[in-house]
Amino acid sequence: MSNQNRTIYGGKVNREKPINFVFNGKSYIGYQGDTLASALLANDVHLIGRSFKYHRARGILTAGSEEPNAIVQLGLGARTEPNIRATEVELYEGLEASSQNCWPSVNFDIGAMNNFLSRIFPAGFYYKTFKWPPSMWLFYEHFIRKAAGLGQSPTAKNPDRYEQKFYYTDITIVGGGISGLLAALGAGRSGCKVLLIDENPELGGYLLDYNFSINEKDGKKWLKKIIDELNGLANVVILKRTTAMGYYDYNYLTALEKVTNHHVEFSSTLPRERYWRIRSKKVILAQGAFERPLVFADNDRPGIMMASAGQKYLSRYGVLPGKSVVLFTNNDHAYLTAFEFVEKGAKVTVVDTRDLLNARISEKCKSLNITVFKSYSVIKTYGDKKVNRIEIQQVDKNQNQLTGEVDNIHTDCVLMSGGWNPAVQLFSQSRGKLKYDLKINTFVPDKIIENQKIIGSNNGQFNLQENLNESFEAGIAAANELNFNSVEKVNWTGKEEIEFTHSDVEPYMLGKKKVTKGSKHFIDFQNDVTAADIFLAQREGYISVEHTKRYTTTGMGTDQGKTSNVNALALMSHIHNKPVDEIGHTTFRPPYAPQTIGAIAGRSVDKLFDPERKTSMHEWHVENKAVFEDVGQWKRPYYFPQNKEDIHQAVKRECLAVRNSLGILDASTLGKIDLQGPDAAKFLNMIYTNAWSKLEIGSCRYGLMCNEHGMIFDDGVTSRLGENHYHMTTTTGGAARVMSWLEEFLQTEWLDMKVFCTSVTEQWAVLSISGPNSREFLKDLTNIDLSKEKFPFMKFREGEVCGVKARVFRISFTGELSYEVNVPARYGRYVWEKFMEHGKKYNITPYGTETMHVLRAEKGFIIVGQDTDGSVTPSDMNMDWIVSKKKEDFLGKRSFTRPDTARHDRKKFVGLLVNDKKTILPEGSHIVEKALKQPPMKMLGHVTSSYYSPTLGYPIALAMLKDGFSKMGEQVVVPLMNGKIIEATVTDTIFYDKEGKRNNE
Amino acid sequence: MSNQPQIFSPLTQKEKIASDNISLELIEFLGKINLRLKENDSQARDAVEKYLTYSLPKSAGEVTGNNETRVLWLGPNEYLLLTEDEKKDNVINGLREILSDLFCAITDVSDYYLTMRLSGPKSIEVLTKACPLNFDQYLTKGNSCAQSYISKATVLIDRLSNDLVFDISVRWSFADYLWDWLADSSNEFILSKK
Amino acid sequence: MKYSLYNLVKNSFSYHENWEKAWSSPDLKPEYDVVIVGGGGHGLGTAYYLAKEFGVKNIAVLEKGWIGGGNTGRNTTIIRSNYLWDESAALYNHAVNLWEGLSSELNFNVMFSQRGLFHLAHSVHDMQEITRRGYSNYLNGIDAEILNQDQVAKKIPHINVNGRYPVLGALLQRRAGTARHDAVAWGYARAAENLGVDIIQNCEVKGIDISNGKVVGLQTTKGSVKVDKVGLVPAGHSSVLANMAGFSLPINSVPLQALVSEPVKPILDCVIMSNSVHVYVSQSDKGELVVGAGSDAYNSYSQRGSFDMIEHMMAPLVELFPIFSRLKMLRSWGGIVDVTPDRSPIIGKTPVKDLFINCGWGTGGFKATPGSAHVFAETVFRGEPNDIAAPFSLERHFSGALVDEAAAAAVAH
Amino acid sequence: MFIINCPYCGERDQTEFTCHGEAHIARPDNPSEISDEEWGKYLFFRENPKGTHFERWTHDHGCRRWFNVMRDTVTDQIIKTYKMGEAKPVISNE
Ligand SMILES: Cc1cc2nc3c(=O)[nH]c(=O)nc-3n(C[C@H](O)[C@H](O)[C@H](O)COP(=O)(O)OP(=O)(O)OC[C@H]3O[C@@H](n4cnc5c(N)ncnc54)[C@H](O)[C@@H]3O)c2cc1C
Ligand SMILES: NC(=O)c1ccc[n+]([C@@H]2O[C@H](COP(=O)([O-])OP(=O)(O)OC[C@H]3O[C@@H](n4cnc5c(N)ncnc54)[C@H](O)[C@@H]3O)[C@@H](O)[C@H]2O)c1
Ligand SMILES: Cc1cc2nc3c(=O)[nH]c(=O)nc-3n(C[C@H](O)[C@H](O)[C@H](O)COP(=O)(O)O)c2cc1C
Ligand SMILES: [Zn+2]
Repeated sequence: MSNQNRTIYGGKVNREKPINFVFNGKSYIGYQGDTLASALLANDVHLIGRSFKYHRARGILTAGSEEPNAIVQLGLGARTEPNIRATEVELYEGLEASSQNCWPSVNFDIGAMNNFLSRIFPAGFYYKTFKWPPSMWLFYEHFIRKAAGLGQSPTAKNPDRYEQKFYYTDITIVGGGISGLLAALGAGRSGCKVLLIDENPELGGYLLDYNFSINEKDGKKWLKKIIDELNGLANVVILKRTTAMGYYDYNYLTALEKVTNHHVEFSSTLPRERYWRIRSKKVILAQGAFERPLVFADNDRPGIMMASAGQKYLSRYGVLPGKSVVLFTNNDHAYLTAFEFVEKGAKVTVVDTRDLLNARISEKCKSLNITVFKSYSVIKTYGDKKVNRIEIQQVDKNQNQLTGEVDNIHTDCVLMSGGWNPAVQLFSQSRGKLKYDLKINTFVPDKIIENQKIIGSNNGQFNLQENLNESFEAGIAAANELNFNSVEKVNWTGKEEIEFTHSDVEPYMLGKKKVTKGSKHFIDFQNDVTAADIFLAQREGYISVEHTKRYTTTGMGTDQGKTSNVNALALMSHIHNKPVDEIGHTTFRPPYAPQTIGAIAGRSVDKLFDPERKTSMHEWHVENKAVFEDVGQWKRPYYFPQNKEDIHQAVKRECLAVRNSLGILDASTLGKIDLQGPDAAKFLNMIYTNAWSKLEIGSCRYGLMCNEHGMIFDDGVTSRLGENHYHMTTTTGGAARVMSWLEEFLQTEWLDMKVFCTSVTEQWAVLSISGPNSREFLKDLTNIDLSKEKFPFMKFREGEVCGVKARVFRISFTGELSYEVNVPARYGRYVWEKFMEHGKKYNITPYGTETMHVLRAEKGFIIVGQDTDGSVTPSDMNMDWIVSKKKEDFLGKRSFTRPDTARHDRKKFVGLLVNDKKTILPEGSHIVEKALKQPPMKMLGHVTSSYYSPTLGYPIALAMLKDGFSKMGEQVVVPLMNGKIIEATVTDTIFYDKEGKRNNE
Repeated sequence: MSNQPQIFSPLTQKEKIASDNISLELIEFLGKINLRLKENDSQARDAVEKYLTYSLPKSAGEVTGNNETRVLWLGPNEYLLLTEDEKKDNVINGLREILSDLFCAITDVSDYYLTMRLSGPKSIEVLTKACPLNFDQYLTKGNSCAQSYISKATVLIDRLSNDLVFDISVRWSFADYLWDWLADSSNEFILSKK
Repeated sequence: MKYSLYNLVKNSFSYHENWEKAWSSPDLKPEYDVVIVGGGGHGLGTAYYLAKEFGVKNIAVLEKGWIGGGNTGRNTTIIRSNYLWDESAALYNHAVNLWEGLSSELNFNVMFSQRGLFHLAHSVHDMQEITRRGYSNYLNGIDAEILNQDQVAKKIPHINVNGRYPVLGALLQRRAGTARHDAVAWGYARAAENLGVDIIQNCEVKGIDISNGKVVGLQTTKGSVKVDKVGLVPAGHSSVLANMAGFSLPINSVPLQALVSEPVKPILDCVIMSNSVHVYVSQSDKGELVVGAGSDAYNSYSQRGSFDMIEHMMAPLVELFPIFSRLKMLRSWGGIVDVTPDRSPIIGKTPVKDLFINCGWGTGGFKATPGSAHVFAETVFRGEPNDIAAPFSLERHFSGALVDEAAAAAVAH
Repeated sequence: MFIINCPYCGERDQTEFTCHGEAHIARPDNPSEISDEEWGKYLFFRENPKGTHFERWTHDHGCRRWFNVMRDTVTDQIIKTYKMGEAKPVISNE
């Protein structure tokens, strides 16, 4: 039989549109407008999943986003999603879902053994055991982990798209219940920009499920009119199926919109979800309230649900969750649901913890044949996979005891109502302060932050009439505060048959003995935290709310305690005999509801994860099969393999080409900064360790930068282009840092210094040609006189290269005769191709960063960030020659004389030659004082750079070595992880062309 | 092969997007000159304004100009001057001349940035996917500009007219990324191609 | 009562009604030999070792809120000792050695889970960095394995090694892992109290009394107390306490955030750290992914940071593990971390006699808890740091002898 | 998540900016004459107050200017932003 629990009429599902879906492998039919939960209930499926720890049978507790129990594994394959609340899933054709945390099935779950052993698994049991032997913990842990964890992660890549959006508005209203709607109307009529957010597919909130009247007419019709008007206002944006997730400082809200989650077809262009980042001048919170469960033994069985949920299933979905129903309440308002159930054909019994009952309600109960047990409490329930019987007993309030006979009631559905808790999560995230309200026994907003309002039941106000006035006026007031027009006030008279006025949290019904003696009064349903656990935590000294939370895990489930927190606090208050305000509450943290990680990642996935910065020759490199290296965000050719060369073969070929004829490197990624102004030289004098005053126009000079701590932080060549004009180059990775360093001093320290810095990194494509044939080669392509006399080493010239205006720097990082040709980026590829074409006769060879590294190492040139690591001074690098002794001051200078920095036995930069002339030392391997069989060994330094040198035919290495300068020629040992010990000789750092003849050619 | 130097950029080969809701196209190279003057240096400012024949932007987001040049506010002492590519050198030389004795910086940044044009009714929707600017407050009308970021690229956005036409300048090396990002983000809105 | 499986079963017959308090909350006495300010793992541990190893009798730990409520209770629980410099390696490895016996020693299961930690390398530079560190670890006697891409792919199911920043390799420390953060505070508290230490919660130190350059007393929200020696272990508030004693510190207090996903069945059985893609993640025993990354750059004492920091961990997480895209973030939170210029802690003497400080652990002090507490206890007891603690003096900021773990990871090319 | 009022560009999202720590720490004029201790204090030691803090920010994705911010480190509320070179505002005790 299908839809056996569906009422004959009623509800707002579209009975014309049946929808097929599958739960735990079995097919069912629901209707358009159903949620998965309502459709399951309609089909008499109550057992939805198993709880976290004891694997107890769990059903559907609520009908909204606060659901702790009915969480399922939704979808299949790459689209599967764990821990989805069935109460929120809109049914679509073909939906597949299954129970989680159970094996082999939800009906027969081996893990349910835990329930029988639960006695030895109280809160925090794992702290007390599994300690011995220590080495076994990983073994025990394996099983603990398997038992925990709820649903399953997908194991394939997510095929869906997620979009994001920044949004600015005057007023954001969270919650589209009556309060939010009226606030939106008030603000909307004034003309200001309003954003209204509600998590449901339909606006109206709580009142969609209950009967009420406005001006003595059917309230639902009036509600529809309000919504229609809002829909018609161009300045009001309404987001449905959107949950406000985080509320941060400066009225910053984040929200997650379900865009196609409820669609049958997956869309390739539309996102599944859209993540909103919202800034608003005012925020109005109108999130409503959650109904609070009652605490009694075995209150977790399927078939036991919140009264308001029962109401919703019945009135909105036309589903009658039970035919023989018990309502267990501590307040008047829940009687509405009892009446509704009777009307739809159920037999209802009420168990009310109070002894006095409003006469009107009494009478109506009588007329509807509802038996009411006053001053009674449900004390236990029975039923394997669904509740079938309850025990009730009289409550003696004064004695705080249960008394008298235990009665039994047979039932198939228990509705409970313990009062209402305002949804204060977002309010609290925003730094709003809460206070405990003794009338409704829950936390309500106290101090609000600037530019915020909180209204309706969210503010602890449950009276419809009050809310009609206050909410509309709150909207108007917010708009007024933003200087929008005044709007005329309206008087509506609103009435619910029974209003919610007050309730108690009633821990006495627990009867202390009952709680502790083995029965399970659940506080936190998902995490299986019972009242006994709370008692235990107090007994053991975990008395702070925060300790109780962490020791018992109450409120730490996927629902973050939306249903459980207040009961836990009330119980603690009862145990310590202290007001709840003194007990306090735990911290509410974002997100309000679990929020998809992929949506927060947005489009920053796959290719768009991070920019690939590309030079103007990049495409050429790709076409010519370069292997790339990531240097920061840049893509740089690492080497250019030909045929089937591996990196070593390619690098060898590239190196030799440079040394013997001609190589070309794309050096465009180097940072470039243009400095102009009369104080430029003075500025450089402060920034670099060496002196700049005497650099001639047209000349280049290498410079070293230290931070104020005296450590090398960047290097590069700076050239003087004109009287007050310099061109600085930096390392690729250091470009942004150097620019910011220069600006920092210009903008914060030396405000009077007349220098402007402009980054021109990308303005110039840089083609570095290097090798003995480079002059010959370039000669034909430029109008610049390249003769040795006219254009010597470390000079700069302007002219045309391949018909393009170019800046040519005669500097060298390879030690060969070398020119760095800078052309505007747009011509980079053109000139490069011309070079390749014209260079054929010199066998021009494009080379990558690896070859560059080898060539410079042969010359002993440092690479900042590889040979240095932020803890070495120029002196450590044997670069005293570049540190001015004359300059009074420059950045870093003062630090050189501190005792540790001036120490003589610091690690120093040296060369290493392996004695066997064969082994390439791993970069990062260490020199030790003495090689031992086993670590530990005392280290003296490490290898910073190490290569096979094709030019020399043997390996070379650079290293930092303690007191290295006084160890020239000495033998050192480098033990490898594989047990080998490499012997090497300490040398100076220049391995090739020590006199520097070649680049001076 | 012609001897005329050819120009090329990462955007040269991108397929342009033209649809009812959104368009994305490459803007050919423009002359772009970065001009720096000390904040309160009225002498230098006067000289430039005289040379340009109009006043420099005075506050954030302002764009001034005439038929020949267009000046965008980049900072209290920084402007971006746009010209036709061919006229760029003239302008640079002209500025150098009139500012020769004054403290300033004039830098050719024509290739530092690449520019792409995003337009169409959904252009703000596309931009605000990852640009934190408040478009109710900034770039509300033609001849205004703002710097910010789009996803992971720092950008300069120039609103050319009261219509939804935005020229987005980005550092050359980020252009490929930004184009792909904009194209990918436009996807949602491309219902029919023009 | 001893914690054991036997006692757990035995107590189950009496419905667990007979367990004693793990620690009580005594009144503040007028006078103590040693007061430790700060009831985090480091502070409680210090008190424990002072009592246990140095026989100090009259000790109090003063905690302004609830013990373990500072960074001890809000960190991503990564424990490792594979630091670069010898000084750090010695300190953190001392800690790992103690971690290994801690559950037994404290008779409290702190769930130290040596599930192995992978530092991913995404570039040639990263490879150089992990090799250097790996070698330095190896030679310091700390376990280290340098893996290539294939090995990483094989050892870590579901990892995406071919992303925008491909995983080229990893440094693996098998002895590294995680522990149950809260249990560390509670375990130390319980063990310390068994040795007679007074643990006093909701007791904030508001002033430090100094006479002739020596600390003599403390002003607290529970009254004043006379002291012989004081150890400050107030992570997140180090400067505040130093300022009370009239000196300042080389510290900025900045927000560091973390988050957990919803729990899922076991899917990731090791700890992953990536400095380049910038995220770290492990899966807790409960099943949540515990995720962290960088700190905000501004100072704040509000135990919350900017949400964009959280956003910036999510894309990297999805980049490394595309399968996690559909999982949900359950909760995010922040702590206040005290960051020093060289990212190494400060342990030792202060300008005030008999006032000692242990702070500046920044984003990474949980792993050090037992080691730090142990060496600090000795420092307080002897009045001088021992060999392990000595390099971490305040003085290094004047001499220049930084232990610069931050610089070592710097990237430039 | 602050909204920062850049003294030049106006109110912008925090993510366009970077914080660079405590403001108003002048570099000593005479580094060579001061002691290691004084130099160390300049380099590393900070007030790090719980309460009003003066700090430097840059508008990286905007005008690229450095400026100062006066902010409460407990409430995270920005009290004032002001240009470099302007005097340090006085902390009022309200
Ligand atoms: C999000 C996050 C992630 C982290 N991840 C890791 C990680 O993965 N691995 C790792 O090793 N480390 C990590 N850390 C760092 C680590 O948490 C800390 O370094 C470590 O926990 C510090 O321990 P503690 O005992 O010194 O400090 P805390 O636990 O912070 O204890 C200090 C205590 O001092 C108290 N106090 C302060 N002022 C006073 C006063 N005036 N009077 C009395 N009491 C006072 C505080 O209330 C607090 O309880 C992380 C930190 C954070 C915030
Ligand atoms: N549950 C109750 O609120 C409740 C209880 C008793 C009586 N009443 C009556 O209803 C009236 C109150 O209506 P109301 O407007 O205050 O509350 P409401 O419950 O009708 O509306 C709140 C709406 O906000 C949505 N919401 C909550 N958090 C959200 C988030 N983070 N993101 C997006 N949407 C979110 C909810 O789903 C709901 O639709 C009262 O006047 C009273 O007569 C309500
Ligand atoms: C390792 C670790 C795991 C955590 N797991 C959970 C969890 O499963 N559920 C949860 O709600 N919070 C979890 N938390 C977060 C805590 O609830 C809390 O946010 C954190 O301890 C910071 O405290 P505060 O948010 O109360 O300030 C976890 C925290 C840590 C450090
Ligand atoms: Zn600005």
